[in-house]
Amino acid sequence: MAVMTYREALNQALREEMERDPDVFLMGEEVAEYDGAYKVSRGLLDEFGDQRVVDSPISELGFAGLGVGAAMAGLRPVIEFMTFNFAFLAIDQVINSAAKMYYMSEGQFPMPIVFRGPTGAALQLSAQHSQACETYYTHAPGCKVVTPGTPADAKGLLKAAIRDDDPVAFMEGELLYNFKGEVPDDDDFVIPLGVADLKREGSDVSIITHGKMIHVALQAAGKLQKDGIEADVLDLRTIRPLDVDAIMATVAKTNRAVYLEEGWPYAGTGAQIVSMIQEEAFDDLDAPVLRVTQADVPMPYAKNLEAMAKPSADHVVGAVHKVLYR
Amino acid sequence: MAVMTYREALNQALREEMERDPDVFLMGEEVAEYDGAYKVSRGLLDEFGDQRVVDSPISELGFAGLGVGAAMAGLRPVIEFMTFNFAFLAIDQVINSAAKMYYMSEGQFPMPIVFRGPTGAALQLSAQHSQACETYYTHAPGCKVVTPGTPADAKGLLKAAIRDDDPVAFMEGELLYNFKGEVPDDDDFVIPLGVADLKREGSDVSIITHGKMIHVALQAAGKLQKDGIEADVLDLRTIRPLDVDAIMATVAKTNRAVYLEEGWPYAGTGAQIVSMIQEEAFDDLDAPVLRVTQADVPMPYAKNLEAMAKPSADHVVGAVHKVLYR
Amino acid sequence: MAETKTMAKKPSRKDDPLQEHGISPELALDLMRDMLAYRRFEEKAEEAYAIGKIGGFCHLHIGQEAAAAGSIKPLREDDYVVSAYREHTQALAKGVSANAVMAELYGRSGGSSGGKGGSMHIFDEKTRFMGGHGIVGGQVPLATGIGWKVKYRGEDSIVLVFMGDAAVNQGAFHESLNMAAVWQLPVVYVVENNAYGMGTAFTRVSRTDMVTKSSPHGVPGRSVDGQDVLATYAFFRDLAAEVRGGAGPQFVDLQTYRFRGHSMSDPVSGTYRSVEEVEKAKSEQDPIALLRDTLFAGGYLDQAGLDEMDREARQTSQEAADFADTSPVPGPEALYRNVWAEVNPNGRLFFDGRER
Amino acid sequence: MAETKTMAKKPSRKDDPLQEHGISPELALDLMRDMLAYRRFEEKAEEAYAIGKIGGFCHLHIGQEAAAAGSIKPLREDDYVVSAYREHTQALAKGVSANAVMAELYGRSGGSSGGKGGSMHIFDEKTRFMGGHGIVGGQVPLATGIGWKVKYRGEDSIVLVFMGDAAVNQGAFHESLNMAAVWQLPVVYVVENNAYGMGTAFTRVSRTDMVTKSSPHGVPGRSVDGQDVLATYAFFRDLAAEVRGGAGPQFVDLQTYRFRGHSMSDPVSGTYRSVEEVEKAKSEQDPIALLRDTLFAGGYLDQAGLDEMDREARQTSQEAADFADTSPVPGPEALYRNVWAEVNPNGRLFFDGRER
Ligand SMILES: Cc1ncc(C[n+]2csc(CCOP(=O)(O)OP(=O)(O)O)c2C)c(N)n1
Ligand SMILES: Cc1ncc(C[n+]2csc(CCOP(=O)(O)OP(=O)(O)O)c2C)c(N)n1
Ligand SMILES: [Mg+2]
Ligand SMILES: [Mg+2]
Repeated sequence: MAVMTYREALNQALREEMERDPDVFLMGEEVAEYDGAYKVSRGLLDEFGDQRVVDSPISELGFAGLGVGAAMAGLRPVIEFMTFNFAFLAIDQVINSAAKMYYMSEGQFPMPIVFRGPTGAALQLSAQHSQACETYYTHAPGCKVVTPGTPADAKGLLKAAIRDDDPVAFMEGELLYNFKGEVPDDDDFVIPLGVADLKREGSDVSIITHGKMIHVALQAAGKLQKDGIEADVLDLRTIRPLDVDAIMATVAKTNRAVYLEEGWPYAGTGAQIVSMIQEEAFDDLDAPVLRVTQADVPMPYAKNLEAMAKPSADHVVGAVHKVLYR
Repeated sequence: MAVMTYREALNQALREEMERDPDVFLMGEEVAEYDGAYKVSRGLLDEFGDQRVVDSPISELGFAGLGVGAAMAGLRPVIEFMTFNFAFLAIDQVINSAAKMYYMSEGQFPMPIVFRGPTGAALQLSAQHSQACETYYTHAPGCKVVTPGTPADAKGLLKAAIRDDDPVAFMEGELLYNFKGEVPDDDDFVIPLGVADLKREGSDVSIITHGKMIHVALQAAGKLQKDGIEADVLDLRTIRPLDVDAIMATVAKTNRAVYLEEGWPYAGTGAQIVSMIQEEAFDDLDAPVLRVTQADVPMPYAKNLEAMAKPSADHVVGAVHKVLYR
Repeated sequence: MAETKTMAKKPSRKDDPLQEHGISPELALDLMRDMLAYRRFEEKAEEAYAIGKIGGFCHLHIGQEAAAAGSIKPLREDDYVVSAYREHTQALAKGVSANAVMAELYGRSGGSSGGKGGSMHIFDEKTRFMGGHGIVGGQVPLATGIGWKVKYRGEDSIVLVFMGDAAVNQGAFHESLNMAAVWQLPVVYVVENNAYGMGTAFTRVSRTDMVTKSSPHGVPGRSVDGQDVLATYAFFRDLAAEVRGGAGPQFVDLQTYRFRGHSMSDPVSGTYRSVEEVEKAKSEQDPIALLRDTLFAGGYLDQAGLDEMDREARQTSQEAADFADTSPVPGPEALYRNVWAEVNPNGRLFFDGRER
Repeated sequence: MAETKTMAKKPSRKDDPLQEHGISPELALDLMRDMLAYRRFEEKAEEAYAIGKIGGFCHLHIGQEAAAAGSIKPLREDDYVVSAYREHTQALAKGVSANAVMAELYGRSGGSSGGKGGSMHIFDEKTRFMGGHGIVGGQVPLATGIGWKVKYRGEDSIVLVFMGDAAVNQGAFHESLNMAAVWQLPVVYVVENNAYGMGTAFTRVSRTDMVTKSSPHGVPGRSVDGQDVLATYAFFRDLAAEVRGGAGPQFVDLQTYRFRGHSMSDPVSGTYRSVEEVEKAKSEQDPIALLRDTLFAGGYLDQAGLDEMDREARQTSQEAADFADTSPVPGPEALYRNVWAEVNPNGRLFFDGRER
C-alpha cells in the first residue's frame, strides 16, 4: 500500500487510463499548462501532449458538448469542470445530450464520457462557489454519479468511471485534494461502480453518507463511541448506481439511520435514500430516518456563518441521539 | 364563476397584473407577434405594446439573465420559457444569480421575477421535450416553485407569483392549456403561495400530488371509490413554499399515503415529501408511503411506450392497494 | 467577403448552368431525383400526420430540398452530418433509407431509432448521420466534438452541421465556432437560413447579416443561394475539398425558404409572414421547379422523363409509408432498453419501483 | 475600426497630455489620489489575506487601477456599474466606502453585504454598484437587463459592465451583445483585457483580436490604453456622453495588465508568463508611475505632494482595515436572514429541520 493524496490518486488514475487507452483525453480550463486549477493533472501535458491534455476556453457549455460529440464519434473524453458550480452553464449538454443520446438513438451511440471536478463547499468561497451539485445529476436517468471520499476510492472509481460506457458525473472535493490515505499498489486497481463501503462498523445506528461527508460521519462516530453508541458508517461511494442492498443491510442491523450529506435538503440525495428506506425497510425501522444537511441557505462568506451552515459532527451526533430517543 | 380554459386564466392573470403595475413586462420567444407558442399571451402585444410584451432571440441564458438584471434594477419581469426543457440553458442565471442575489447582497436586491412555461410531457414530444423539471428549481433555497393544475389555481397563483418579491419558477402544463374550469369573477382573485388544496375528500388513503397529476389522482380516486376506497386528494399547488401542515393533516387522518408526480423518481419532489412524512408523522403511518412517478427512463417517442412511461391512474390504484395491504 | 458577392442569390448564369458549375447531366438528373424524393417523402409525412399516424412535433423541409441535396450529396460516406429537428430529408440525403426514417416518424420498431426518437431524433450510425437534436443550437457543440475526433485520430473526414437562422443567437454557436477556430477543426457550420425562426423574422433578432456571424471567431463566412441546387452542390463540393485539405472550420449562410409552417402544429403564414410572400416564394423559388427549367432548357430532361422520376419518388415514399404502417410498434421491453449502455453488476440504476 | 487606431496604445502625445485630453489639473490630481487609494487598499487586503483576516478567493486589481479610475470616474451617480470578482477598486471608484468594502472582505457585519458576500460579491444599492459576480460572464446578461430597465423607464442613466478577456468566450457575452444591439440598450461592455484568463493567454483561446468580438452583433468596438488614466478617462467621458445621447451599446477593449497572481492562491508568474514579462510591465506600464511622470513633467505635482497623497491613501486603507477588524462578525441570526425577500405567511420555505 502506498500513501498518497487524493490529488495524486486522481492523477495516477488519469495517467494509467490514458496510457491504457489512446482514446482517453482530458479537456478543461487550465488542465494543461497550469497543471489544473487544483493540480490534479500535474505532469500530464508533458507526458501526453497537447492533443490529449487540452486547455479550453471558458466555454463550459461548448466544451462539455464538444466532449459529448467526441464520445458519439468513439473517443472517451474526460471533461474537467474547474468546479461543478460552473457546470450549471453546461448542464443542458449533460442532461439533454449525454444522458439521453443512447436511449434516443436506441443504443447506436454509447456515451463513454466523464465530467469531473470538485463539488460542494471549500473555505469561504461564498454562495456561487460552494454548491453540492449531486441532485442536478442524479435526477435524470442516463447519468451515473460518483462521489469518492478517500484517495483509494478516488483512484479506483475514476478508473472505473473512465471505462464505463455511460456518462459519469465524477464529483470530487476541493478540501479532499490534500487528504492522504493508503492506495493499493495493484497497478490495475479498479473499484466497480455501485458498491458501497462500510467505513466503520457498529450496531446501534447507521450513519449513511457519501463524498467528503464520510469524514464528518467518522468524526461523529468517534464522538458517539464515547457515549457508548456504536455506529455503522456506510459510504455509498456511488450514488447512481446505488448499493441499495448495503443500505438495507445496515438498516436491518441497526434499525435506526441518519443520512448525512453536504448539500441542501430539498430533493437532495438524502431525500431519495430516506424515502427508499421507509419504503423498503419500513418494518425494520424503530425510529424515523433523519437527515443532516447544509443549512437551507445559499452559502454565506463570513467564516463563522459558513461554519454554522455546514453540516457538522455535532449535528450528526444530535440526529443520532434523536433516532435513539436519547 | 366564469368557465374558462387554463390558457385564458393565465392570460387574464398576466393582463390584470400588467394593468395593475407598469413595472411588469413579459419577455420570451414568440410571446408578442405570435401570441405565444401556446397562445398564453394572446392579445397582450396589442394591449401593452412591444416594450412590455417582447419577442426575444433564442437566447435562454441571455434573456433569463436580462430579466434578473431588470429585477435588480426594480422591474418585475415575467420571463417565458417556451418550455422548461429549454431552461437548462438558463439555469445558471436562475440558480446562481436570481436565487442567491438577495442573500449575497444581504437584502439589497430583492428578485421579483417569474420564470414561467410548461413543464413535463405533452404527447410524443420525445426525450428532450418531455421533462418534468421541478427538482432543478426546488433544490436550491431562494427560488419558489408553483405548479397549478386548474384554471382557477393558474390565475390566482400567477397573480401571487408576479406580486411575490422572490424568484418564482411557475410551471404550467402543455396538456392543461385547453383544460376548462371555473374561475371566480373577483377581479382581484389571488391565491397565496404555500396553501395546498384538498381537491377531494376521503378517509382511507391520501393521494398527494401537484401540477397536472391532480387529474390522474382524481381519476384514480374515482376508480378506488368503486372498490369502496375513499381517497383524500391533496393538491400541493406550490411545492416551495410547501404546505406541510396540510400534508401531515391528511396523513394523520388516513395513516396511509401515496405521492404521485409526473417526473422521475430519483431526488424528485416525492422523495422530499415522503422523507418528511416518515420523519414528521412516523407514528401516524400504518404503511410505507409509496411513490408513483414516470418510468425511470428518458421519455420515448413511440405512442405505446410513452403511454407506458407516464404515471397512470392504474399505477396509483396499484400503489394505494399496496399501502392498504389489499 | 468577396466570395459573398459571387455566391449571392441569382449568380449571372451562363447559357448552361451545368457547365458553369461543372456538374454532369447524370449528376444533375440525380439531384432532381433526390429532391423529388425528399418532396414526396415530406408530403407523405404530412398526410400521415394529418390522419394521426405520426405524432408530436413534425418539422417539414418542403421548399428546402436543394439545401439538403446540394450540401450533403457532395460528401463522402465517411463524412459526418449533424442536424437539428428539421432533418428528415438530410437523413435521406446521407443515405438513411426512406423506410427507416418514415418508420421512425411512425414510432415503429423498424425506425432508425426503433421508434424511440421520433421526428426530431433521427440517428443512423452506419451512414454517420449523427442526429436529429431538439434543443436549438445543441447540435453545434456536438459537431465540434465530432470534428475534434476526426482531428484527434488524424482522419480526413469532414463534419457538416446544420442549424436554423435562429440558432446563431445561442451562446453554444459562438462558443463552438471559437473552439473550432482555435483548434482548426474540419467542421462546416451551415445555417439553413430560411429567414424565420418559428414566427420571428431573423431581422427582428439581429442587427447584422447572417454571413457576419462567424467573424469574431476567425471562421470564414460565405453565402450561397440554397434554392439553386446546382450552385449549392458546386459550392459544397469545392468547400468540402478545401476543408478536407486543411482549410479549417467554415461558416455558410445557406439562403433558403420554408414553404410550410414551422411545424405541423403551426400556420404556414400569419402575422409573421403574408400569404403573398409564401406564394411568391413557392412560384419563384421552388428549387425543384428551378432545376426543372434548367434541365428542360438544356434539353437534359423532358416532361415525360420528369413524370417518370416523380412516379418513382411517389412510389418510394408510398412504400416507406406502407413499411412504416406494417412495422410493429416497439414491444414493452423496449421501454427500459438502452437507458444505460452498461448496466453495472452492482447497484441499482432504476428507481421507479416498477416491474421490468 | 478607424477609432481603434487613434485609441491604440501610446497615442502620440502632445507636450501636455492634460490639455490633449481636456483634463484639468485638479481632475488629474484627483485621479492620482484615486489610483493611490486603490493601490494601497489592495495592498492592505493582500496583507490581511496573508495573516488570515480575509479568506476564500481574493482577486486583486493591482496594476489595473487606471482602468477603474479612468472608466468609472466619468460616470454620474445614477449610472450603474456591474462587474465580476475582481471588483474591489471598481466599487471604491463608484463611491462605496473603503470601510464597507474592506469589512466585506473580512466577512464582518459592517461590510457592504454584511459579510455574507465576500470579496467576489460586493454590492451597494445606494451607489448603484450592482456586484460583484463570480460566474465568468454571468454579470453580462445582468448588465443588459439593467440597461433594459433604463430604456424601459425612459431614464438617461448608462450602464458600465466589466468582464475579463476570458469572458468573451462565454455564450452569455454574445447573447447579451446581440440583445443589446437589437434593443439599442445604453450599455457599455468593457473587457478589462489583461491578456490572461488565469493561466491562459488570450491568444491561446482566440484566433482574433479582442476588438473584433462585438462585430457580429452590430456593436461598435474600440480599444484604449488602460494603463494611461488620462486617455482612459477622456475616452470614457466622451463615450458616456455618446451613449447617454442614444448611441446604443458599445464594446471596449480596455488594455491593461495584472501585476499579481490571478487570485491570492495563484502564482504571479509561472509557465504561463515569465518573471521578466511581469517585471517589465511593472516598470514600464504602471499606471500610477505613468501619471506621476506626466504630472511631474507638467509641474502639476512634486515628490512632496505625491508623498502627501500617498500618506493619505495609506491612512485611508489602514483606517479601513482597522474598521474591518473592529466590525463585529455577523450574528448567528444572519445565517437565515435574507434568503427570502418575502416569507409567505403560509407554507414552509426552510427544510433543514434546524432551529432558527
Ligand atoms: C433551446 C430551445 N429554445 C426553444 C426551442 C423551441 N423551438 C424549436 S424550433 C424553434 C425555432 C428555430 O428556428 P430556426 O433556428 O430558424 O430553425 P428553423 O425551424 O427555421 O429550421 C424554436 C424557438 C427549442 N427547441 N430549443
Ligand atoms: C463559468 C466559470 N468558469 C470558470 C470559473 C473559474 N475562473 C474564475 S476567474 C477565471 C479566469 C477569468 O479570466 P478573465 O476573464 O480574463 O478575468 P481576469 O481574472 O483576468 O480579470 C476562471 C477560469 C468561473 N468563476 N466561472
Ligand atoms: Mg429558420
Ligand atoms: Mg484576464
